[in-house]
Amino acid sequence: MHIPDGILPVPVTAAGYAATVVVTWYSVRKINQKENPRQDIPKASLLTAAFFVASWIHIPVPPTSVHLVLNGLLGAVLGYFAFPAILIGLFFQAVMFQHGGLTTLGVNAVIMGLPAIIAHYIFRIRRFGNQESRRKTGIFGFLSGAVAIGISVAMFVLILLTNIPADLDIGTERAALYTLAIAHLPLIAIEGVITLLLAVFLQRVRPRILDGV
Amino acid sequence: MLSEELIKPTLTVSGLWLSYPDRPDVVQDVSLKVMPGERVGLIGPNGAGKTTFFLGLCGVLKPSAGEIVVLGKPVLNGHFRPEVALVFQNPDDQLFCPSVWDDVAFGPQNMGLSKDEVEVRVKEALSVVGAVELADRPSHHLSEGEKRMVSIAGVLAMRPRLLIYDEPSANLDIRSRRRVIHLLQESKETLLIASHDLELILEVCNRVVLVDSGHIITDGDPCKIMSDDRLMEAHGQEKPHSLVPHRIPHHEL
Amino acid sequence: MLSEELIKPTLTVSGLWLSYPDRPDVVQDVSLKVMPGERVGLIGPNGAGKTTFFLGLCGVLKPSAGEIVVLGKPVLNGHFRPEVALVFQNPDDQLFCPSVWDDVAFGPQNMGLSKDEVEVRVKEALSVVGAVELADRPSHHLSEGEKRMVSIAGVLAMRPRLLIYDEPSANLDIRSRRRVIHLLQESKETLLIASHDLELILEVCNRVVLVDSGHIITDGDPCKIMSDDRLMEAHGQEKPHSLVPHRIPHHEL
Amino acid sequence: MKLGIVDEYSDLGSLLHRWEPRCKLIGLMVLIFAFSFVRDLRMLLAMVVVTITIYIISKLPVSFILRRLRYPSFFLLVVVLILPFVSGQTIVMSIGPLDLRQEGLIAVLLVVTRFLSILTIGLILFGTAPFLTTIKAMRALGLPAILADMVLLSLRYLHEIGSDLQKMQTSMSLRGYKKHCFSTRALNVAAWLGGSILVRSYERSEWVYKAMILRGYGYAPTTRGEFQTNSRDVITLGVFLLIAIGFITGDILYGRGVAALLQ
Ligand SMILES: Nc1ncnc2c1ncn2[C@@H]1O[C@H](COP(=O)(O)OP(=O)(O)OP(=O)(O)O)[C@@H](O)[C@H]1O
Ligand SMILES: Nc1ncnc2c1ncn2[C@@H]1O[C@H](COP(=O)(O)OP(=O)(O)OP(=O)(O)O)[C@@H](O)[C@H]1O
Ligand SMILES: [Mg+2]
Ligand SMILES: [Mg+2]
Repeated sequence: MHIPDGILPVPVTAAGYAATVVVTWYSVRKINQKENPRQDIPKASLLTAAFFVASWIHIPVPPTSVHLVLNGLLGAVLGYFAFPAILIGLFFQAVMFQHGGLTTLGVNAVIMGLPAIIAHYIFRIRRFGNQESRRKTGIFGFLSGAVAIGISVAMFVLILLTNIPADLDIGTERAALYTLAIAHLPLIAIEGVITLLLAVFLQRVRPRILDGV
Repeated sequence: MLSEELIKPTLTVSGLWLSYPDRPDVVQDVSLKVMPGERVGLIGPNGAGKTTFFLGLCGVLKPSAGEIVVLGKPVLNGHFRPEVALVFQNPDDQLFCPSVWDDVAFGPQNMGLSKDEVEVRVKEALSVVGAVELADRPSHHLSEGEKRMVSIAGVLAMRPRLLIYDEPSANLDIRSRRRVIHLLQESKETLLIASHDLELILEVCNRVVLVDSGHIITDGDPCKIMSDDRLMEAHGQEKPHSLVPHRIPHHEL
Repeated sequence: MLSEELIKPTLTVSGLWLSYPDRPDVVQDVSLKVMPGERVGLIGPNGAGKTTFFLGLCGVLKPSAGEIVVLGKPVLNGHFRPEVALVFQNPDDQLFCPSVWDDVAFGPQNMGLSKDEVEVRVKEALSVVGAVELADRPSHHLSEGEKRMVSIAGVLAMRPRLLIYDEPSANLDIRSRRRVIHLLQESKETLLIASHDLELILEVCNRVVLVDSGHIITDGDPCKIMSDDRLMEAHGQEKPHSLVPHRIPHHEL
Repeated sequence: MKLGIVDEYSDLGSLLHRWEPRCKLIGLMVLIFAFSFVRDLRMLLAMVVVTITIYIISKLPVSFILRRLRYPSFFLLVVVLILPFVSGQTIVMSIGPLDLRQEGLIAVLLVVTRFLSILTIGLILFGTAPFLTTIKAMRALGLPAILADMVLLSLRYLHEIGSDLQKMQTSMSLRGYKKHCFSTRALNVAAWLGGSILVRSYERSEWVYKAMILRGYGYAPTTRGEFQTNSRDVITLGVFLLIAIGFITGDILYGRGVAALLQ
């Protein structure tokens, strides 16, 4: 779900970079405001790498298999580090696997990163009210996973279709939009369920990770 | 004479070559025959190819040449053979379930056993390694020694006939190491053990294979091979302390 | 008499208590004095608190009570003291830079040394551990033994006066272990070494401290402590093989 | 799952290899963006010529780029197969129920050529210096220290964590786990596996942090003058900037034609 080089016009990629710079700058500023900003860097870096690696896990969905995206959980766990983490992950993807692209790095970071930040806030809701139960972790885990990937898919499809360097007639465009959106529904469901299961697993095994960085 | 012909080898390896995509010929033309009940120790320096050889035996790595036969049936690349089991050097690589019970049940469940049968096997395996009371704990919370025991239980639960251990005493304290040695001494399966802990090999194995740079250098009686100073030193080994004065009549020297 | 009063201890620990948030009193009321040039071995079962003690000594863990003084200055939590250095059990945790040169240079650079001085120190440290030719390699491509050597170099480059080793021979093959032992025997710094490898302690240390459950059980001559069967077994240790017949006149028994 | 290493040919010593990394980063990134600006077919041709010329100068072997085209070419295939049939009005040819359209064909040509050229320049950028050096150049150009540290640390542990995952998957398949069937168990196992990776990395990060502060992490300013530019570096940069400006102005001058065609 990364937009490659060569498709998007310069204004869009430039806007993507601008948005990325602003959000990254804001994240870095927030991190620097912490009492000891360096303390969380190793944690955030290794979790960045771990999320990157975890996205290599494939889930069989006959006839093919899907790989995990996990930007919802990443946002939930990494907080202000989430956007830089996604930016770094996408940079590695582009440079090492030629997946995504260098000009579209900004756009892709927005597509994956903004939903991660939203997921962070969704996941924090579980803390309100009485105590933190496994069920609540599960529910908000599912929500943050599904919502994050849902928004990412929507942004991806919209940006791609409105910027293809050729005009499509409205009918084709709408049909393509619906087809792509529906094709992604199972992915959204699976991401939600996996995020739920992962959140419950982490709560049982190492709850500190869920407390955020 | 008769019995020897009747008993089939547990493992027959002939002319095995193994490579990694970016590193050819890590194991070169290895042939080995292991009879039922034998306990074979594999010794050799870092990078000799012991772990690679084991991965080949289990069918994880595809041989570039050669054949592996376990209990009369050839091992095919990518095919799961519950009668061959490998205990990894790092127990963390084997433990990923939320509880010890799940971890030990993982193998039997994949074999398609019934729920009751799985339960029987898990209990049995945990009691063999003395970890019954850990069943409900998350594997990630265990001490190093407990992790080792649980990872062994996870493999025993599949009731393998050929058990392969990669560095069973790595990272253990002296008490846990002693427990592993007892377990190995008591086990009835055919064993293949790679270790840099030569004292462990000496206590457990009745045969030793010395490997270096992917070749079998020698194969035979543990005491005899390990007390051959020249041979051991040439391949980065040291005569184990217990061999120096105990078994060799040093009083006459 | 005079000299003993003049020489200040390298390390003085008095009444040290250490805890983790979720596990109180892992180290309980430990006091220890180490004189310059001493080589102290710390032995004890898994979970005895050796690593925790070391982390406390370096100022990584905040003591709940007690004081640590290194070279006359108290160790404060969170303050950088290049004269105290810790070599971690797992070299992968310590080699956090992408290349060997960067890793060894990391400490000296943070000490604010000039570029030339950093270069001198890196070269020197790498040559002490015999790893000069590795300088340009990425850290993750090293063998286990090379990783250990480079992680030691990273610490030596800060020219520490008190060097603390946690399990220096863990996961090494026999050849690399021998190399580490030589390095330790030759080093001029004051040493603190925790290890389950009692033969290594015996070869390197001139003093042994036995710990269990966060307490110091005994402290003294390595041969004497390690050959005390009752004491050793009570704390999960075993008399090292080399002690059994070599150093104790077993011929008379 | 082998990590794609891009800097395997970083020691060939071509003009581009010797170019000071900061200048190279600026020069090639500007060129990449100029490429993505191109809409005119004549400029497209110039772009191909420039790309090939730079690739030849870089001395990188052809196999280097061919190996890396396998993965992204799946996307290219989709574009090539769909766009000509759905986009535009001018029908060039009819194949059964499908109409091949001129605008779609031009769009495909545009997308594919830009894609390949940008990919190639990107590979040259990251393939002609050790990856580490390129990251250091980014830091010298103002990448925030937090980000630079994160890139270096996650890069370092990507390999370790990747091999953790690989070993865990091997141990699973040795205990008979087949990942070909979809079930709740498959979801559970995937979550456990992912969770274990996260837990192991988290625990390792605590050790790494301790190791870092013990060697003075954060005690000294880290940016030092590592790179030195000479006049040749600056001249090369100037040449690349001129080429980039050339593409942009060229496209603005000529590009109307195609833009009108696409309206
Ligand atoms: N996945 C891999 N890809 C490429 N080369 C590998 C891989 N795994 C191991 N090697 C190389 O193969 C050789 C044999 O490695 P192997 O792990 O089998 O040795 P070993 O005898 O088990 O060593 P040790 O005692 O350290 O466990 C080594 O040179 C190693 O670098
Ligand atoms: N980060 C931590 N949080 C909570 N408890 C911990 C932590 N690290 C260690 N412990 C606990 O503290 C105790 C002492 O651990 P420590 O690692 O110091 O022992 P050790 O003597 O070094 O053991 P080993 O020989 O296995 O290295 C153990 O019971 C361990 O479970
Ligand atoms: Mg091995
Ligand atoms: Mg320890």
